[in-house]
Amino acid sequence: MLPELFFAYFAVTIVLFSIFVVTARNPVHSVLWMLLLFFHIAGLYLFLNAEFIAAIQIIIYAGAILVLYLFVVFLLNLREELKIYRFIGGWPSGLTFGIALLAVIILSIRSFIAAPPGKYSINLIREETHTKALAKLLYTDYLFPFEIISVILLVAIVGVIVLAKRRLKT
Amino acid sequence: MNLQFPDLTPVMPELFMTALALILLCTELLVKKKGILAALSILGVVVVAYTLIGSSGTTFGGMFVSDGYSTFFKVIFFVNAILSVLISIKYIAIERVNFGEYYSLILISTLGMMIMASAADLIVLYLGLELMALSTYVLAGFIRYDIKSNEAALKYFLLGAFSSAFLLYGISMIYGLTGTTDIKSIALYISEKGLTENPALSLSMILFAVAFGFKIAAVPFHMWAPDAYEGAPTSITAFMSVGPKAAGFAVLGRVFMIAFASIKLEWVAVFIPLSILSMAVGNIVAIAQTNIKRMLAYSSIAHAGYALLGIIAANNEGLASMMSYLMIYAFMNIGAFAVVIMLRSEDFKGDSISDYEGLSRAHPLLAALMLIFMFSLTGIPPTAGFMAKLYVFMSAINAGYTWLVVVAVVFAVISAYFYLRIIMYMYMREPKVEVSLSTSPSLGLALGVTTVAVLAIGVFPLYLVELARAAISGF
Amino acid sequence: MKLYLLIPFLPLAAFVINILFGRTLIRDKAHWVSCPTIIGSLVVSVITLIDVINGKIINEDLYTWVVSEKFIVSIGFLIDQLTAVMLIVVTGVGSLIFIYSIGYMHGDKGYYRYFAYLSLFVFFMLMLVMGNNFLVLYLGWEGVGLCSYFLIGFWFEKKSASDAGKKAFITCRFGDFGFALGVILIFLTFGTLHYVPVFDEVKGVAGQTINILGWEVDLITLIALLLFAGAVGKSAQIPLHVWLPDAMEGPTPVSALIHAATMVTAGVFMVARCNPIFNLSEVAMLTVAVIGAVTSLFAATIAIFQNDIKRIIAYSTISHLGMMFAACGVGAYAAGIFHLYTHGFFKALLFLAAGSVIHAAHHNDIQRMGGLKKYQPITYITMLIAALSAGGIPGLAGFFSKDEIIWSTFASGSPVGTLVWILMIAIAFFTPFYSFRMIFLTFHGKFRGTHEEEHHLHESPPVMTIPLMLLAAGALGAGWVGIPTILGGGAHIAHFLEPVLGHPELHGTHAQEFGVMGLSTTIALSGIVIAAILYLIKTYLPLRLAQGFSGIYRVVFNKYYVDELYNLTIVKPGLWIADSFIERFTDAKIIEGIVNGVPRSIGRFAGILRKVQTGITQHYAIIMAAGVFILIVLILW
Amino acid sequence: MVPLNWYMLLSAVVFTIGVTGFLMRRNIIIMLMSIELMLNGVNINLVALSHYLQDMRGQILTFFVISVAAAEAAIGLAIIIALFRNKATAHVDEVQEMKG
Amino acid sequence: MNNLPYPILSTIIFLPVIGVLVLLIISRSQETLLKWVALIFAVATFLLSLPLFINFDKSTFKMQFVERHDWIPAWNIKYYLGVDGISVFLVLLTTLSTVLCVLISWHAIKIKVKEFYIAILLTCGAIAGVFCSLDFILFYIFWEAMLIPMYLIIGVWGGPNRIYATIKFILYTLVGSVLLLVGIIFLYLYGGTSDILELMERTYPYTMQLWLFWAFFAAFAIKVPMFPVHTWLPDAHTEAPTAGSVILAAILIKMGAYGFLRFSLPFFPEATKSMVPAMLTLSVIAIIYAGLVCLAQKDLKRLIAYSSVSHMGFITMGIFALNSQGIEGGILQMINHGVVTGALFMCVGIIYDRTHSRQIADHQGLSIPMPVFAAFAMVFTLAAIGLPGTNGFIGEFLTILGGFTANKLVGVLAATGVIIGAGYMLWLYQRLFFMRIHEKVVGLPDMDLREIVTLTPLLILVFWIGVYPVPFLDFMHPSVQHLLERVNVAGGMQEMNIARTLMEVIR
Repeated sequence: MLPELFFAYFAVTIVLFSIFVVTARNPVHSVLWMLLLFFHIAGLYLFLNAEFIAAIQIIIYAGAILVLYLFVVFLLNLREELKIYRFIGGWPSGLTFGIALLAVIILSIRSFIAAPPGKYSINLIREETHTKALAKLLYTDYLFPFEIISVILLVAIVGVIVLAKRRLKT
Repeated sequence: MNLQFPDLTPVMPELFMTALALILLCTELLVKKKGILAALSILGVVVVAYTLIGSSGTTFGGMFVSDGYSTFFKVIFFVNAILSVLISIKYIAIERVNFGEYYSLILISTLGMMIMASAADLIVLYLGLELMALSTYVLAGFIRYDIKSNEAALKYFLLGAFSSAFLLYGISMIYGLTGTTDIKSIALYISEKGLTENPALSLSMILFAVAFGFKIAAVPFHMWAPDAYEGAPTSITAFMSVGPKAAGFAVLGRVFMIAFASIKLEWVAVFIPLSILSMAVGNIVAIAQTNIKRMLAYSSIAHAGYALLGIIAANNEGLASMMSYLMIYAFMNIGAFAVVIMLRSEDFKGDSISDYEGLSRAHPLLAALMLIFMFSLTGIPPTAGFMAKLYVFMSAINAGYTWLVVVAVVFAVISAYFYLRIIMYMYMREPKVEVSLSTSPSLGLALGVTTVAVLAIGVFPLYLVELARAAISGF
Repeated sequence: MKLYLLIPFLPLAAFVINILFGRTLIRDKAHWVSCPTIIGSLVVSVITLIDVINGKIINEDLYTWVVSEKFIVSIGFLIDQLTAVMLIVVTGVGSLIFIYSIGYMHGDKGYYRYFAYLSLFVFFMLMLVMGNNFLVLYLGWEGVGLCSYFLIGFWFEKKSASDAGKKAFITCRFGDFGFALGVILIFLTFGTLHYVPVFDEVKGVAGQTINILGWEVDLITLIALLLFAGAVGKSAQIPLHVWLPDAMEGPTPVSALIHAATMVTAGVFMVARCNPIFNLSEVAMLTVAVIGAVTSLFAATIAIFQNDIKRIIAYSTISHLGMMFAACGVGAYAAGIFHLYTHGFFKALLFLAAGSVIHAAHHNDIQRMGGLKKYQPITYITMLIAALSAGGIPGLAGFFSKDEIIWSTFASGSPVGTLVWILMIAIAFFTPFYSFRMIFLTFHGKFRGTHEEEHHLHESPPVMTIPLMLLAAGALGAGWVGIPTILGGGAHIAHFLEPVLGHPELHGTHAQEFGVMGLSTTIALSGIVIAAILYLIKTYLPLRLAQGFSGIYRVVFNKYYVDELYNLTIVKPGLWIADSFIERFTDAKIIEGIVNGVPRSIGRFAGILRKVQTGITQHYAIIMAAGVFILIVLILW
Repeated sequence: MVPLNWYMLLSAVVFTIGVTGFLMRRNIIIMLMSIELMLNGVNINLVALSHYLQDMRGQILTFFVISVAAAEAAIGLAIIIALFRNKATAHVDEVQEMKG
Repeated sequence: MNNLPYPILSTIIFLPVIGVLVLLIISRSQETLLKWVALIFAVATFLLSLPLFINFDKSTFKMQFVERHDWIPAWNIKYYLGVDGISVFLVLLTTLSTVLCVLISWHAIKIKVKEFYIAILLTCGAIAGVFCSLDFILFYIFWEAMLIPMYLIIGVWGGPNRIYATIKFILYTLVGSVLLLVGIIFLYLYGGTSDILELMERTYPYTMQLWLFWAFFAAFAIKVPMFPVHTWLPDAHTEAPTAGSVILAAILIKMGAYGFLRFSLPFFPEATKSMVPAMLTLSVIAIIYAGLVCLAQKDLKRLIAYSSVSHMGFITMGIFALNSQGIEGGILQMINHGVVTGALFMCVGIIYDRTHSRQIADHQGLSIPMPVFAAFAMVFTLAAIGLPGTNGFIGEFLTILGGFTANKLVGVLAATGVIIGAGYMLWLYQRLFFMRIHEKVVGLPDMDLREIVTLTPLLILVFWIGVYPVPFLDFMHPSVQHLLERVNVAGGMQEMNIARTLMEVIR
């Protein structure tokens, strides 16, 4: 019963925070709701025996990405923001399709059949520790994607420099 | 614990490409003349292309596969990269964004495409796609003082991220269903466990279709394309109207033909409306355009619809026709963009259709080339565009979709209206403004290559056809 | 040596030479090319005639013209008795008219052109009569029509002339339409178009029917009627007679040759030529007889009130052609051909004489003439002979042929024959009446034109008067070859033509024959007398009569309003349909409406569709999401 | 034990909230955050599946997704800044130079 | 097989293309040189094509002067050329027209001279290709490739409303040809080859025949053009430069009729038979309808364009009469129409060069200043109304004969077209050449030597075919017989099949 209760707590808060994120008038508030949301998601990951993921969820998402957002939000003109309407024209149709999408997704995952369990049982992971198990995989089987990620990050660096550089050279 | 060093032969081109991009990033700091960077990148791509030879095989535990299929697409990507670089050199100088990163980003984006084409695992696929997409976002916004370029990048980025989220959701779904992300294993699992009726599988398939449909700019996931194409630097428009589209088709072919092989009927039913809508919207809305880049964007949407016919045929011949189509499209489309770029000079935008009025009077050769490209895009022989269409129509009819081909040809007629309008402006109107061309040897080279290719493939398509068939034979 | 080939090809050569070099080299010496050639043709024709009299019938193919599977047609010639007679008429009358033209057309700027056309006409006319199959006949048929078109519109700068030419051609085309269909039907029935096999087999198909639009129609009747349609057009019978009076816009020698002596008689010739076909169909014969007789009377009545000298003769021609058809219609083909032959002389003479008058007076209106006999004695006498001959005064050529016809109709014994006979008798009155009205108004009394006009009056040069005199001789004596047996003659021509045309069954006694002859002569004489009373003695009467019967007068004077009727029912509606309905409505509105409307609506649709692209990213995303939703719904449900 | 479906439901809800947010909000930054929400929805799904399938792949993918999300966020924000320099707005419906 | 020392058909097709390459390297300022080079290549092509006429074996229906090479082996598509009695004259007509088009444009074209001659040569080469191709895909490539230069010819050098006309022309024809493409691909996939002769030997299911018949019909009917898809032609003709009109009239629209003969009939005999009533009806409507429209025209070229529609009605009627006379008449009429209407357009061009007006009302009494020209025009006018002795008669008579044999009403109605034809043509001639001289035409120079040289070959053909058509008809007999056998035999088999199925049903 306890796990269910835990889950219920997390689920409810996650959904609520998500809604707050997308509805908050003030972007700063949105970011802050987001922060809370990420913590809760990280909690959920812990609950699912994914300590490492939970950790990077907090470190990268909450620590890095959200801070970046916050910076940018402050960069922009907030006072103006608070005066105007937060939704675009025609938002009801957006809402409709969002809900409709939710409905069809739920309807189609009702009959979801999960694949049979693999070798990484909870015990195995506990034995090896989660981080190590993940790291081993990353550096062996998933070496190639891991390398790609490095290039992606490089692109991000180069791209940000190109786009956000202040002075024009020529 | 098994720490065997992976076999790097199949992945050699990608490695070289990465190295090339990095070298370019470094040399940018050293050399003043940006032309050298361009030359270097072209040479580098040629070298990379050379490493393609003998690179076949599977590696990284089956995550990466280099086969005929991927090789063919990589050739398209290289063609795309080289031609894009060729048409860029003068152009980015005119636009005053002559930075070395430009070439590196093109190469990295090409790298992303190559990874996509070779991806045998959904994770690799996703990462390749993101690699390609992120660099293209940056490239689209490369003229950062230009609001249009910003806007193009913004829209492309927002919608691109939106669509890749759908892709991820699809991947997660199929992962849950099959417990694997390996494309071949997915196929095996689905057919073994009889998952074909499961709606979750269909959902996942649709989400894939959405994400790939976005990359190939198929209606209704095309909405980004006109704005992004119009706003992006013209050379990048050329680049991204071919490269990401081809890459999208590459993964489309691989994922759907292999992973979703057992629910062919369903995904064909998805792509038929996409194809029809793409042809319809692309061709019809293009009529109403006044900006040539935007017109070509809609044309690109329509061409995605035609190439989709090859996918809809859902057999090897169909894939081969789709591949030939993309190869030909690469030539003719970049050729057309090369002409567009030539009209751009320091103080003249040259991207409005009315700028082409009377072009044949002052610049007969350029007009003649544009004429060839326009007829090729329409699909009138003896240009390559006809052979491209012929091949996809043939495969579609062979697969029993005659009615669909009838629809396609009707839209081809509609397309003639706006392509020929360009020719009409060039040849049948009197010039209103003095157009001075910004010629350069590289641009000339690009035009020469594309023209020769368009005509040669139009008259002798056999090599391309045989190549495509050979490429697909081991699929 | 096929000598007879020279007959048509000499004139053709003249045409080619004149048309190629006429403008630059020959100019006003064109007659030196044309006249010798036609005289040459005449000579050869005479030789041929002698051969034919001696029993040498020619039926030869020159070369194969058209081949398509079973449809094999040659250019070939058939020269038999009928052809021989026609050859003499064509080349004989033709020669005289050619010579006459030298004087008449002297100084015209289209002199070479005139002779070229005339030669071409003779060529086609000869092809028409000499052909041994229907297609060659058709070739000549259309060819003479063409030359008629050229020559009517010779003075093309005059709108009325070019209009008349066009009218002639197109009106004839209506007839040719039927003729062509007839020819096609003949081919489909007999598998050939050559006369001999067709006429040999024609009995075999008697009684066969053919399904036309669900009606079973007698095949032979249909063929005969279709062929006759062509004859109606070419020979200006009701209802296609309207072109001939207008054709008088052409030079007068042309009217003499084409619209009197030769071309217009082609219809009669054709009917006579096809007598084996016509004989087998009572309906067709009846039609021919009735149309001929009615036309004859109809035209004669119109002729009475005309004031244009050439139009009078033109209506007279129509009337005489009608008589010929009436003769054919009762089976008396020989009589018809005989009349054709004599008519060729006297009618050509009438025209040429009229031409001589016009040459002097420079206009056609007899009301503005009068008293010309003292200026133009030769013309007067020759024309008088012609009129007497036409009027059927005993002893002259016209009398014998006309009498032959009247007798044949009377003696045919059928109700139709009797009806036709009654009409013929009426015509026997009208013909001399209008002829002499014309002569009296022209030559007698006082000159009614201006003084200056009077000053110009003179007799024509010898080059014109000599042909007149020669023709007058013909009008006098040409008929003597056909003096009927009861008058002690041999009826040579009828016997001569019998192998081709057969012999009509006549039921009548000699007494009856004399009676009929006497009746018609009396009536003819009375016609002359009444004309003399009205136009010589009591010259105020005609005007009073016209006022008294103004209704009838107006109708007849206006040629029964046939032209107006056609204009109103065919030409105007045709043009209206073409212009207002088809061109402006069907083509421009319906078809073009669709053709332009579809692209336009696509364009409009494009304009609407592009509005979907609002430029707002969320809207794009909404459409994407909608797409996802719809796809899922589509696939899963 | 919490059933897998619950997680999937939660994931679907978070994902679609992200979608809805993306579809409705004018502010570009919040749109970006909506995308992050979508990715997080997917991540929940992946981690849960990974747990239930006893397979590490899901978590590895999650790891990559987070990395990519970081890169994406960086580039996205850079684009916003570039845009902001040319046109001082963060509202997507004011960025419509091109349409039609 | 080809027993000439050179591949004659390839030469005919590609010598103009070589000419184009030569033209490309000549500077555009040397206009005279450009013209002469174009003329030399056109004449050379024509002369080299003459052996087709001389060396043709008239005793066989088989393809002659055959050239066959692999082209796209992957698709089993060959470069396969050959002519038979149906196509040989069309090829010759094409090469002749090329020469005449170059000549007639000598002074008329003043802008973009180089491009013009390039376009002319390309068009003619491509059209020759259409008539020679024995491979479906090759055929289609030529069929479409011709559009590119033609689009320019009308659009660049045409009259004031040329853009509308040229776009209409190309879209109209494209609509038809894309359906043809679908049909071709379908046939190709069904038969596994694109070899026309090989495909011709097969029999196809009836339903398939029907579908394909209509697909092919779309392309051919528009090209012909048959009612009611004829409206592009008047516009295209009216706006095109003289040479363009000549190409359109003389050869381009023959492609449609040729397509019917070469493909629709032998490939889909049963469908053809069942569609004969419809086809004949459309043909007759075209004859009368277009004839009537001619009566309402005020524009010279437009009138002749509509007369073209009317005449093409005779051709399609002949073809779908499905008998020897009809088809041979149709083929002959194709040549005749090419000669006559081509010549008439040249005549219009000669007038237009002098007065720069196409309005009928602007010209009157032309025969006074231009007597020689009037004579030439007269001959062509007469040929157009089918006067015996001219070529028009033979063709029209044979087609009407064929039509009448097939269906009496059709024959009768078609024959009325002859009356209407005489009406509008003579009226036109009257309005142009007769009556009081219009001030605009006073003192116009008569035809010069070049113009006479241009028209004389056509004049000769008018009389040659009119007086002695047998040499021409002889070319066609075996091929037409073979074609008819194919149509009829196949029809028999169809009946047998129906009978068999009926038997099975009963059983």
